[in-house]
Amino acid sequence: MSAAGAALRLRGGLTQRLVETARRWPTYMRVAAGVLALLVVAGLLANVVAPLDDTAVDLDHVLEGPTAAHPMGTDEVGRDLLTRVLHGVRISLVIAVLASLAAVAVGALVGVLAGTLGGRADAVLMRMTDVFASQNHFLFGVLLLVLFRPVLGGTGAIMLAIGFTHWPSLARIVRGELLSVRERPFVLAAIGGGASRHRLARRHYLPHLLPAVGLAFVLTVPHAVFHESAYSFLGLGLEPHQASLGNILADGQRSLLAGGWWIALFPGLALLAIAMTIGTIAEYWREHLHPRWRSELEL
Amino acid sequence: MLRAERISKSYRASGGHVVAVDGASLQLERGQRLGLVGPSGSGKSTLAQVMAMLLAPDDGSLTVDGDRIDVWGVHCRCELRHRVQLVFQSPRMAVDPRLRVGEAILEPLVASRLLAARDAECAVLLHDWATRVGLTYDLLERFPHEVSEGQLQRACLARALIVAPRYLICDELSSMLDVSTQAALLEAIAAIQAEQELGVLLITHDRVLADTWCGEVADIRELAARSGEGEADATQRHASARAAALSALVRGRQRRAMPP
Amino acid sequence: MLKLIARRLAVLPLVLLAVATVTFALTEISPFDPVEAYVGAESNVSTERKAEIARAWGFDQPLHERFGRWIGNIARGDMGHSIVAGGQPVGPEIVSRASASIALIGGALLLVLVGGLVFGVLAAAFRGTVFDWLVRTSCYFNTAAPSFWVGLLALYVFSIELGWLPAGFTSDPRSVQSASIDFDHLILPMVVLALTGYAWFTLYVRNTLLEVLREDHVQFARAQGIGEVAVLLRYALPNALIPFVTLTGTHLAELVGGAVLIESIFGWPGLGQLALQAALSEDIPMILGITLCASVFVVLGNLLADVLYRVMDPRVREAAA
Amino acid sequence: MSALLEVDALSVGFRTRRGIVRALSEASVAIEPGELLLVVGESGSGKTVLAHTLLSLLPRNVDVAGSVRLGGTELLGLAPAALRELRARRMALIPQSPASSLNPVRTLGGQLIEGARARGLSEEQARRRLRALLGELGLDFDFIGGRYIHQLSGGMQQRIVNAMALVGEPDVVIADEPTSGLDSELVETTAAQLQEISARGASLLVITHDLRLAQRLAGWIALLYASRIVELGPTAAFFEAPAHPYGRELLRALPEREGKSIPGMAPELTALPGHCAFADRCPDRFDRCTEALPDLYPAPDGVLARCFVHAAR
Repeated sequence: MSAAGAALRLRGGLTQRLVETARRWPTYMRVAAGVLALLVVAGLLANVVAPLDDTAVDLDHVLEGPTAAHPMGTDEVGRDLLTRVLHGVRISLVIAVLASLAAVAVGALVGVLAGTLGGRADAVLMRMTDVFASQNHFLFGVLLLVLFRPVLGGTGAIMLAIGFTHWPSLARIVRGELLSVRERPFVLAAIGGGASRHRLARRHYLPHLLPAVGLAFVLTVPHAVFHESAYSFLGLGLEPHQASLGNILADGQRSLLAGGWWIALFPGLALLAIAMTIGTIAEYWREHLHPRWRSELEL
Repeated sequence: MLRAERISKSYRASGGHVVAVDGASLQLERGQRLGLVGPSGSGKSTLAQVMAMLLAPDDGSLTVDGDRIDVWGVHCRCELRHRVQLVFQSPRMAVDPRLRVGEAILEPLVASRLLAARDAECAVLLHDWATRVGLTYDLLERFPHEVSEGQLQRACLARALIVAPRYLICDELSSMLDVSTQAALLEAIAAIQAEQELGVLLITHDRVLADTWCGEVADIRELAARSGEGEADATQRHASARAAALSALVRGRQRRAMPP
Repeated sequence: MLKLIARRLAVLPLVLLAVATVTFALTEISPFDPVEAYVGAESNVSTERKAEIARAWGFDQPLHERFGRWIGNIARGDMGHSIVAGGQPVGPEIVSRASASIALIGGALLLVLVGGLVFGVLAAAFRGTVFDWLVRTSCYFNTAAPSFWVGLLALYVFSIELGWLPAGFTSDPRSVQSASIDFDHLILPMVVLALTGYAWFTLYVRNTLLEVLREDHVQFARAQGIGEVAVLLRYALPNALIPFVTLTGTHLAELVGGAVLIESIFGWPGLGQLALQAALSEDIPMILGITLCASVFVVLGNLLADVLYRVMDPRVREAAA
Repeated sequence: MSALLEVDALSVGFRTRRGIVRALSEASVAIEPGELLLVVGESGSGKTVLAHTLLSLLPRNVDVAGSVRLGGTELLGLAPAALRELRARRMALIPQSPASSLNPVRTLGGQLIEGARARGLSEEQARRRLRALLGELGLDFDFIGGRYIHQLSGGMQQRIVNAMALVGEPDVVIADEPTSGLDSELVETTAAQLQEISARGASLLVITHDLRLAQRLAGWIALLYASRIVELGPTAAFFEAPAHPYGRELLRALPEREGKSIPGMAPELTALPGHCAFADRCPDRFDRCTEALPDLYPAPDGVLARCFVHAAR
C-alpha cells in the first residue's frame, strides 16, 4: 500500500461515522430511537394521521372508554382522545425543543464567556449563575408565567419560563469543561506545536465542548416537556382549548371522579414515552461520550 | 544555546503558595546530552514547561540561541517555539483522545501552517517519522486508546521531532515504559542528534540512566541560586500538592453526581 | 467549619437581595398591572379610584424610590398584601401554611433517602440479577414519568377505585389547621412526591457503588479475605455516601417545586397550593413571598450539603483547612 | 511432597470487544515454602494477571483454564466462601499502589483491624500483633490508627501495607509491582523490606518489570513474554547468562549494560502467532522458529527456556 493512500484513510467522513455508530447500537437503543421517531412523525403529521378533527365536539359520545372508533376513548365533550393526544405530542415537542434551544444557547454563552474571560468577569457571571441556580426553577417559572403571559401568550411565556430557568447548570458544565480541557497536557502539547488561539479553540476546545452541549440539550428536552405539561396542567400555560398534553391531563383530572381514567392515562403515556426514549438515547450517548482513556489490555 | 536564568515559579494551592522552582539556572548546548535528576515533587516538570515556553515563570529569563523569550504560551512566536520541543511524562494525557495517532503526529506542522492536512507531503513525512521512532503504519490510523503506552510515547516523540527542533526536553520520558521501549526511544533520539546537532535535556529520576546516557548530569536541588530549602519543606510541598489533586478529584466526582 | 457556615449565612442576604432585584426588574419589564389584578379585570372601578389605589401603593413615585422602599419592606419581613389571602399581609399567611408543606416535603425527603439508599445498595449487591433489573427499570420509569400524572393515576386507583386512602382535603384548606394534619391524607401525596427523587437516588447509589467497587482499595480489601457484604457496606458505601449527601441538598429544591403540583392534585393545604392559587389570581406579592422563602430553603439546603460533605470527606476537610 | 503453591498450565483469556485477549497461556510454576519467585516481564506480558488469578481478583469477562493448588487444595472452582477463607488464612497481597489501596475516607485503625480480623484473629490479637508489627517497622499503631492514608508519606504507606500483609502470618505473599512509580530512595527501602519479609519464612511472589529490583532480590525468576513463560530458573543464572534470546536482549537494553533496544514490537495479545512469539524480533531465528511453538527445554545451570536452541539437549 502506498504511503499517500494510508494518509488519506486517516479521516473518516461524518456520515460514515454516524452509520458506524448506528450499527453498533444495542437493541434497546434501536427500539428507543424507533419509538421516538414514530412519536415525532405522528406528532408532526397529526393532521394527516389522526382520524378526526381535534376540536370536533360530539355530544352523543361523551366520556366513552376505548373503542374501535375511538382507540383512546372520548373526553367530556366527546372529542376523540387519540386525535388530541397526537396534537398534544406535536405542541409539546415543538415548545420543548424551542425552549431547550433557548436555554442551551443562554447557558453555553454564559459558560463560554465565563470560561474564556476569566478573572472578575468570570466571578460576576458565576455568582449570577449561582443566584439563578439557587432558585427553585419551577416556582420561578410560575412567576415568569404570571408576569409575561398577558404579553407573550401562553406559548411564548412557557418558552420564556423554561429557557430562563434551565440555563445555569449548563453554564456551569460548559465553563467547567472549558477550564478542565485547558489544563490537560495535550492542550499544552498543541501549544508547544505552535497552535494559535483560534486553532486551539476549533481543534481542541470545541470538539470537547460540543458533545457536552449537545447532550445537555437532549437532556433538557424531556425536562422542558415535563414543565410545559405541568404548567398547562395547572392552568398557567397554554389556553385551555389547545390540545397540549398538560391540558388534556387537566381534563383527565376533572373526569376522574366520573370514572374517565383513560383521559388521564393516555396523554401521560405519551409523556412517558417521550421522556423515556429521549432519556435512553441521552444515557447511551453519555456513556459513549468520551473515548476510552484506558486500554482494555491494562489489567 | 538554551539558557534559563534564575527561573522561579510558584503555584497557588489551597493553603498558600507552593514554590515549585526557586531561582534555578540551566544551560543546554546544541548537541549536548544533559541529564536532570531529582526526587519527585522537586519542580523538574515545571522547569521543563518553562524552558519549553509553555509556562510563564514568576521571575527569571529564558534565551534561545540569543533570542530572549518574553512571552510564553499561545503568544509565543511559532518560529521560536519550534526550536524547543517537550515530550511529556504521560503520553496518555499528552495526546488529544479525539485525534488518530497519525493526525496527532502531524498536528504541529498543520497547526503552525507549515503544511495542510491534505498535502501529499504529509504522508511521506508521517511514514518517515513513524519508521524513525519504530511505529508500524497500521498504528497511525488508530485512536490513542487503542495503542499501548509505549507506542503512544513513540508517537509523542515523533510529534516533537517533526518540527525539527534544536533542543528537545524529555520529561520522565521513560518512567512508565519498559526497558526495551526506553532504549528504543533513546536510540531514536540519539540518531536524530547525530544528524541535526540536537540538544537534549533528559529529565529522569533514574540516576543510572542519567549517568550512562548523558554527558553531564545536573541535580535540580543544586540549581537553585538561593539554596537552603530543607527536606521537610519538600515533603510538605509534596503532601499539599497531593491534597490539592485529591480534592480536585473528589470535586470532579461530585460534579458528575449532579443530575441534569 | 464554623467559618464556612458563617460565610455562607452571610451570603444569604446577598442572594435574597439579588433575587429581589431580579424579580423587581422583571415586574417592571412586564406589562403586568398589579392594580388591575387587584380590582379584577371585569370590575367597573373608575379610573380615579384606580389612580388612588396606585398612589396609595406608591406606584406614582420614581423607580429607584419604589425599589428602595420595596427592598426595605422585604428586609423588615413585609412582603406586601396578598389577594388570595383577602388583602392580608403575605408573611403571616406563608407562615401559617408552612407547616403543612414541611410535613409533606420532610416526609418525602425521608422516603427518598431511605428508599434510595436501601434499594441502591441492594441493586448493587445483586447486580446483574433479575432483582437489579427490576429496580433499575422501575427507576428509569419513575424518572421519566411526570409526577402529576403518577399522582392522578394513584388518586384514581387507591382513592376512587379501591377506596383505601382519602382523596384529599375537600373542605376549605385554611380551615384545617396544621396541628390536625392527618396521616392518612399525607400518605399518597408524600409517596408520589418521593417517587422521582427515589428513582434518581437509587440509580445514583447503585452506579456510584459499582464504580467504587472497581477501585484499588476495594480490590485490596477483597484480597485480604474480607467478605463481600463487608466490602460493600464498609469499604464502598462510605465513599459513595459523600456525593450522596451533596445530592440531598440540591434535591430539597426539587421537592419544593414538585410540591406545587402534588399539593394541587391532592388538595394538600400547603405553600404549593397557596402558590398555585396566587398564580391563578395573579397575586404577585404572594408569589414573590413564596419564591423568596423557597430561595432561603434552597440556600440552606445547599449549605447543609456542603457542611456534611466536609464532615464526611477527610481529604476535602484537609484541603479546606 | 508437592510444592506449597503450584500453578499448572494456567491460561487466562479476557473476552473483549476486540476479541479474546490471551493474557496468560499455559503458565506453570511452583513455589516451595520460603522461596522467592520473581515474575518479570514487560507491560502486557501477563504478569499482573497471574497475581490476580492467584488471588481470585479477576473481573467477570474472563475465562480461566488450568490449575492452581495451594498446599494441595485446588483454588480454581472453589466455592467463594471457602476460597475467601483460604486466601485470608494463607495468602497476602502487597498492592501496587499503597496510597490508593486503602479507603481514603476511613481512618486506618479500623481498616487495619478489620483486615486482621478477616484473617481469623480476635480483636485483641489483631491489635497486639499490629502494634508489634508496625513497631518493628518503626511506626506507632496509635498514631497511625487515627489517621487517613493520604496524611502519611509514601514510605509510611508502604510499611503499613507490608504490615497488613504479614499480620495473618501467611504462607504466600504476593507483591504486585511494588516499586512502580517510586523514587529511587523508596525503591531501595521497599527492596529491603521485601527481603526481610522473605527472610521471615514466607514464600514471596514478586511481580515486577523492574529488572534491577529482580537482580537485587535474587531467588528464582520466571520471565514472561507475550503471555507465556519463556525462561524459568535461578535469578543469578539469568542475570549471568540468560538462556532465552529475549532475556538476553532485554538485559542488553538496560542503560547500565548496552542500552540497545530490541527491534520491533511484541505481538498483540488478541492475535498471538502459532509459532514462537519472539521469532519476529529474534536475532538467532531459524526456520523452525516460525513453524512451531517451542516447549520449555532444559538449558545449562538448571534453567528452563522456551527456545528451540535448547531443544537438542
